[in-house]
Amino acid sequence: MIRLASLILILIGLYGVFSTRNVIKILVGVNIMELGVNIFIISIGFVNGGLAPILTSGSFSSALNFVDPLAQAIVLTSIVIGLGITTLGLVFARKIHVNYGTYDLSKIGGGSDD
Amino acid sequence: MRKIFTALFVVFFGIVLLLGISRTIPLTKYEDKIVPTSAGGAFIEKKVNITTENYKDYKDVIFGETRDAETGSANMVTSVVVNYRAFDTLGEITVLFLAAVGVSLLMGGSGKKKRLGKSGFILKTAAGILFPVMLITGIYIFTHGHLTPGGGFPGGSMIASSFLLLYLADEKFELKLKGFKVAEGVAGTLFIVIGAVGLMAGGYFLMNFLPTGTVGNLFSAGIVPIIYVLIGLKVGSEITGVLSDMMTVEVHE
Amino acid sequence: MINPVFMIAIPLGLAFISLIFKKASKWILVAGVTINVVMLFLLEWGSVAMGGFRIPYGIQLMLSSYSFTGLAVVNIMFFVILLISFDKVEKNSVVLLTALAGMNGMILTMDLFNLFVFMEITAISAYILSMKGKKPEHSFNYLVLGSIGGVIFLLGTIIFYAQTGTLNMAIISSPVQQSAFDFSSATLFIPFFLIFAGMAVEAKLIPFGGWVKGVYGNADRLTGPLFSSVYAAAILFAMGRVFGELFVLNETIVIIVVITGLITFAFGEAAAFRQTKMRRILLFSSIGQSGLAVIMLALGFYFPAVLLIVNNALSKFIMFTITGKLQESYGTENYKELKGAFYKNKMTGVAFSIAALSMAGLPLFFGFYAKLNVLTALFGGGNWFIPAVILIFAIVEGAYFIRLLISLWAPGKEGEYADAKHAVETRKLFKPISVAIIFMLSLVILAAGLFPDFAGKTITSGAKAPFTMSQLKGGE
Amino acid sequence: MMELLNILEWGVSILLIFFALAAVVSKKLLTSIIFLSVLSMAAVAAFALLRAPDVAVTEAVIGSGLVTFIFVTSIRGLRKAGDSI
Repeated sequence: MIRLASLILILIGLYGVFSTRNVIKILVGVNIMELGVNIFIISIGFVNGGLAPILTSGSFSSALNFVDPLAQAIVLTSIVIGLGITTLGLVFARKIHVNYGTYDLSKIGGGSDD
Repeated sequence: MRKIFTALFVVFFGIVLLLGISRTIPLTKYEDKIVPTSAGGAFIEKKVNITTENYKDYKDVIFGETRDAETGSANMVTSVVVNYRAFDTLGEITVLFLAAVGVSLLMGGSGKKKRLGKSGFILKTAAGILFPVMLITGIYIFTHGHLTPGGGFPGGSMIASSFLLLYLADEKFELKLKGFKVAEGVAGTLFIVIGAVGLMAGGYFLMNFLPTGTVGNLFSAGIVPIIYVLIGLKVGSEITGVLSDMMTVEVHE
Repeated sequence: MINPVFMIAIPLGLAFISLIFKKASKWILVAGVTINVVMLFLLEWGSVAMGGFRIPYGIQLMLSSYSFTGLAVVNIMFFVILLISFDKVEKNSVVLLTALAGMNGMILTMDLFNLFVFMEITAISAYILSMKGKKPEHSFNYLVLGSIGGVIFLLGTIIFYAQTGTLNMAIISSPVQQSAFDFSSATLFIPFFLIFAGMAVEAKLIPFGGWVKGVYGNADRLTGPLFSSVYAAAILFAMGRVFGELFVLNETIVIIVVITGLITFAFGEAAAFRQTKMRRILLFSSIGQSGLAVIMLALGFYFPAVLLIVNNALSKFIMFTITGKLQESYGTENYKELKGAFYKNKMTGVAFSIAALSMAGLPLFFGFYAKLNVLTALFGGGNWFIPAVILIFAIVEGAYFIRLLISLWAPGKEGEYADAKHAVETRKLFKPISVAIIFMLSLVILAAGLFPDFAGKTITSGAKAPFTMSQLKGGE
Repeated sequence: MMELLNILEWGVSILLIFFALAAVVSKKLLTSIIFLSVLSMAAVAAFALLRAPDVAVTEAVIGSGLVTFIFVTSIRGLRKAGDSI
């Protein structure tokens, strides 16, 4: 069920990115998308009745059912990459605000001449 | 208008995506057992086959049939992050590094600077108590990354948060960012140096060339805890730098 | 013999070090790029396993003749760009070093998730560099599209992982996996499409590359050549590897890629024809070339694709550099206002002309050889529609480049552009040493066009199809 | 046991979708950011439910802590410039 929800989360994020011209809300949308993908990856690694992939002295006897550690490792990486992108995006947003006095891309008027 | 078009597009894309994915991956239920042919599955199988046989004798748990190349980390996620896919992790800290460099490049423009935030008495007192607690928690998290959940990234972020607290509590507080930059640079360089040493010692970049010790001990798993501590330091100093850059605004009239 | 991982590790390490020695960071940059160029010729070929784990576990890098060509283009062009536009580096030396590491990683890696990480590194460095154009809204646009591309790419990657249990491209497409799982079915193209869409954002294909106009249109003398020759080459080489390893498994995705490429090529060349600003012309031409190269890669014609990428990298470097300088010197990039600009700068003009004529595909130039190979390969494939469309728009491409050249060489009519701002000044554009370097590179294009057999042989060895699983080497 | 897990899964899934929609739809920026933070907390619950303690810890510290802070600083810092948020 969470797997389906995570895919819907990606779609909501996509809607959030393209439905608005406010830079902060666009970044919120991107964050939701990233979160959705992260949950999806974890749900791919999950198995019914799985154990957290950490060896403790108790886990040896029934050890055959760990969840996939690789998926979790990938998500760790992806979370940190998301943090980097969000930070940089917010700095760009701030620069936009300093230059034009607004967060709204539609009020900038294209910026380029066509 | 824009919203309606976007909604239509997203619904269309969503139907295609969900239908397409559901043909190969069930959307509402999970597998009963991990696919043994997968990289993660084979990894577990290998670990478990050995551990179930001799789980009382920790010394034989070297995770796999190879020499000391395998990690001896109790936390399998850490094994994957810091050893099997350490190269990805190198890339990952580079992403964060790049973001930090970008932030300081772009925010460090000319013009008058102003610090954000106002502090009250409660915050000041709380910061005095919380700062050492958070700092030590952060350090604990990344030094025990191969044993317990956590590791370099949350640990480093925790350290950064503790410094953030100091920032919030005291308007005059200024960090010597130069020191953080040096720590960041040294930690990153050491990561690569460890990789190169592995190449010289064992013929493979980022090879686990140290003895892997006993699973569950603090001093085990070879280079894994060393790298995680380096990552913790690097992430901590990077995020501290980013936060302190973000806390200042250019004042423009 | 040097392990290819150092092509990535040395620039990264130097980037970390230059954080400590901030004063020397520019020189560290020069040192790093120089070391990389030297190291390029001492590399150990074959596959390298990270960490020494057996095949399904670790990450593999692969240096084959194909990836070597990619590395050579990226590193040498990076070096040359740095030589000429060193004054434009400003504070970005750390970013440039990491960008170089990221691009080398993209070309070398065999692992889908590792490719994602290196693509993000490369992309983030590009976001930061694009801020040199002082237009944050364009950089923001690029960042958002790029990160959505990354998310989509990751989604596709993970679907492959769920099905095959590995992230290694060669193993995914190995016969064992294919017998266990039938990728060829038309309904199962979703993961292929997601991966393609994610990469297409960086490769500026229509409709995924909405960021290009703003970013390239405001690029300066450093970022313009960097984006259009080095970054473009890196992403195309990485795409070629993914296509060769994975996309051969599914016919539907090949058709989709070819259609996207055709639309991109047609749109790019048609849009370039309508522009008067030089950077716009070049950027739309870049989009078109990218589309053409993607078509060839998707259809499996690696040799012509590599020729196209190399020709594009060399020519676009020369043209973007000179355009950037013209813009700096005259304050305009409208070629109608730059009439006769080359009249006083003959060497620069000759170099620009060689590059433009090569892009236009005139006989005797390298571009002609590339396009000839493209068309023979396609006609040889028995298809008539695709090469016909390509031929038509290749003629359009030739037309606007020649029009541009005529305008830049012919002195303006008496009094027409006599106002001081646009008058052709007497001062030279570049320092003599820069002119010499640019001129040398244009001679390379000329020589490669005059002796296509030699150039062909050098590149043929670099354009063999990708690898099979048996070529992978893991640890013991 | 299995039943409880199922109910929890349903609950977390609905929360995820609800908070995501709220973050996207809400008009005020600050509300949107707060909903993003809460969504991140729901994701932490999802990670914990799916037996990923490492990821849950990381997401809690980075996703719902740092990211929210950076967002809020960004919009708070510029409010003085006279923009309606």
